[in-house]
Amino acid sequence: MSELPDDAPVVAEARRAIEGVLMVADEPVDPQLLAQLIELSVPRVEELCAEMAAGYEAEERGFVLVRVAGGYRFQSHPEMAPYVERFVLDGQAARLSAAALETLAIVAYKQPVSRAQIAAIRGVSVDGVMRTLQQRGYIDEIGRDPGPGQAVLFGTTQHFLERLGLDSLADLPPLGDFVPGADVVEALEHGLRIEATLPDTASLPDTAPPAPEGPDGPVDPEGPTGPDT
Amino acid sequence: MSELPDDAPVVAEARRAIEGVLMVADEPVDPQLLAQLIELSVPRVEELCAEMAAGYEAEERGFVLVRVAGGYRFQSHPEMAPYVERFVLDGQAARLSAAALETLAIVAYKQPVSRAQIAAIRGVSVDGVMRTLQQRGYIDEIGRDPGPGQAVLFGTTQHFLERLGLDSLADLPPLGDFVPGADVVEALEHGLRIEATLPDTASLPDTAPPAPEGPDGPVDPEGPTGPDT
Amino acid sequence: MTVAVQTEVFEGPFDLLLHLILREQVDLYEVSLSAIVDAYLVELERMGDLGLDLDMATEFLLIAATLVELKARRLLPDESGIDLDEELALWEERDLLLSRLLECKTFKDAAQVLSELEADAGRSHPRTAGLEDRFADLAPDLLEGVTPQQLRDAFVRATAPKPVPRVEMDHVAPIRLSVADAVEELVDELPRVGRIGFRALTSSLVERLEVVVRFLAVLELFKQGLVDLDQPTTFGEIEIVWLGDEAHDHADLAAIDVYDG
Repeated sequence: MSELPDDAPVVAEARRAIEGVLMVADEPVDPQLLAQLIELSVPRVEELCAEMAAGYEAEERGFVLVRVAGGYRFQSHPEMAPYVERFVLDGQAARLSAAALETLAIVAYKQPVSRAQIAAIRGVSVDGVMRTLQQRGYIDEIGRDPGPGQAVLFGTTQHFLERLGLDSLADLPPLGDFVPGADVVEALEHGLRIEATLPDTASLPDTAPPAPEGPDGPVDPEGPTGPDT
Repeated sequence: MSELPDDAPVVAEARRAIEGVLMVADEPVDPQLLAQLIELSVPRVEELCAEMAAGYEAEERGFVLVRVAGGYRFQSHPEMAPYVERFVLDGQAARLSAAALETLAIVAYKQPVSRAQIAAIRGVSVDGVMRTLQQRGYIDEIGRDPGPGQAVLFGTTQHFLERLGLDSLADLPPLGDFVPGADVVEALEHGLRIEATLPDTASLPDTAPPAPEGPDGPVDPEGPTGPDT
Repeated sequence: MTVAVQTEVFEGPFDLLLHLILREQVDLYEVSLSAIVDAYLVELERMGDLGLDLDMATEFLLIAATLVELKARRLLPDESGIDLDEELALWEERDLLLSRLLECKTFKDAAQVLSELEADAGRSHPRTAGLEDRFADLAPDLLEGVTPQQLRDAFVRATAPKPVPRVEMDHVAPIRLSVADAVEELVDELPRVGRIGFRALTSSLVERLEVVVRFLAVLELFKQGLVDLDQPTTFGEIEIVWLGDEAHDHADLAAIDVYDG
């Protein structure tokens, strides 16, 4: 630890105070608030918390101090899951279905996003899944599209960050990581190949839109080529 | 510590497990239960807990491990009370959560009512919320169900009335028109489906009255996404 | 919840198509149409077992229809008969399908990672014990600013019926045609003709949706054993053969109502 000797008592007291406060908190505590309570700067508080977290880990405690959803909180150590799970059994929320997860991924990366936009990407109606996600607190309405129709726009919640153990949305792995590689694109293109039947095949490359836009490309403005087309 | 060297890994694991479990427990944990979870004898568990408590004290942690109400739990160190008090006064959002307010409302309008009845209405366990409300003096036990099980029945307190500026329960705003129809109540109580009875489902999104009409559920201000996309 | 119709493998039509192309390495032009239709039928059947979601079923069929269309063009290289605009439209359709498949794959992979994050985070449980009793009196009054009216509203909210899971069909609503109707038409028509090609059966239909509904109706009859489907030559026309007797009892078709929201 880097404190000057003079600093030591202050730091020791600050650590204790953080431990004491986090023990009675029932949601992640903003470092700003901690800083205010113990009268240290926010960066200092963050530094202390990081040191404390590392300390608990080194001491092989059964709990961890994590930064999640913008604040700090105590949690059981993941390795203690077998014991803790037997204990908190009823508190366990059911896992999300694959459909719900994919919808959640779209909301997470495209927020704010409307139901219709999500349905266009998923290719199926998402009303039911969206309701499930909202009921379980993963997503919420965060506004309305200023355009005509004023579609409700959805985004992820604080609870979403907590459930995924993320400090902020910036911690989501970049979507670019998931864009299919050239091999996949090629395989798909091959699978959907159209053999030109026009007399002048040379003109085709111009008229056919170039490579697919990829996942960030324009969403089909007409919505899903669904029953309503 | 008195363990034989051979015993050490078991003990270390047991400590971690106790720390993990106590960290997530909302209530004091019975040593019997701990003993069961970590597969050690109760006296051994009590010995370990005592050692751990002494250890935290020696390390000048901001929390303590105490034995109260027949079980063990972590709480903030008494010397950290000034910080915790500040945290409570400045930091904690000084309002009831939506879940707590709904639970309180159910107690107010349905008293005397048991925890199980409230949980059935809310669709989730309400133990934690009920404890908060009771702790705050807004509700209290007012009797026992004469039926089998003798469930504790809850009602609101004088303090609750004072805080809301009411003379008596009779002054609670009448539920009036907002009482769900008999069919809805019955469906809820029996967990049955409510079938849409409106003749023209196509026009539902526009004409459906706000809340609890159809099986579509009340919350869809946008109306179904679909034909209009 | 119907949308949670999750087959273990496929979450929707894009999924199946992705699977067919990527995992099975299928070249849609080298595999017989029947193989693809079979795959879709199997999926539909599985969905049926779990409570059919018309939405998804329709989408499956739409994609199938698009594929059939793509294939049909390929298989009928009658240059004189193909108009330039149609050809270009086909390309556009293909590229749209392609980009949607890519997008679908992207979010599928992203979802996988989110799921892993959640599973990891789920092994750690937060402390939620909250305030100790000794601090209870200290906290500001939690009812500060709460009006009796708000309390009543909270009660109404709490006792409002929770949404009941069910098949969402309203958005398919503006359809003038239902699968049940189409089935009825077919049951009326097929015994008279005995055997007919799908193309002939749908030649009078203008809208794609009508064709899809017709197709769905044919599949329903197939499922009920009232028709046999045959594709005499690879890539050929689908032939529908009536198996039922002349005056089929319509009551037996009650089951189709499932489709009909």
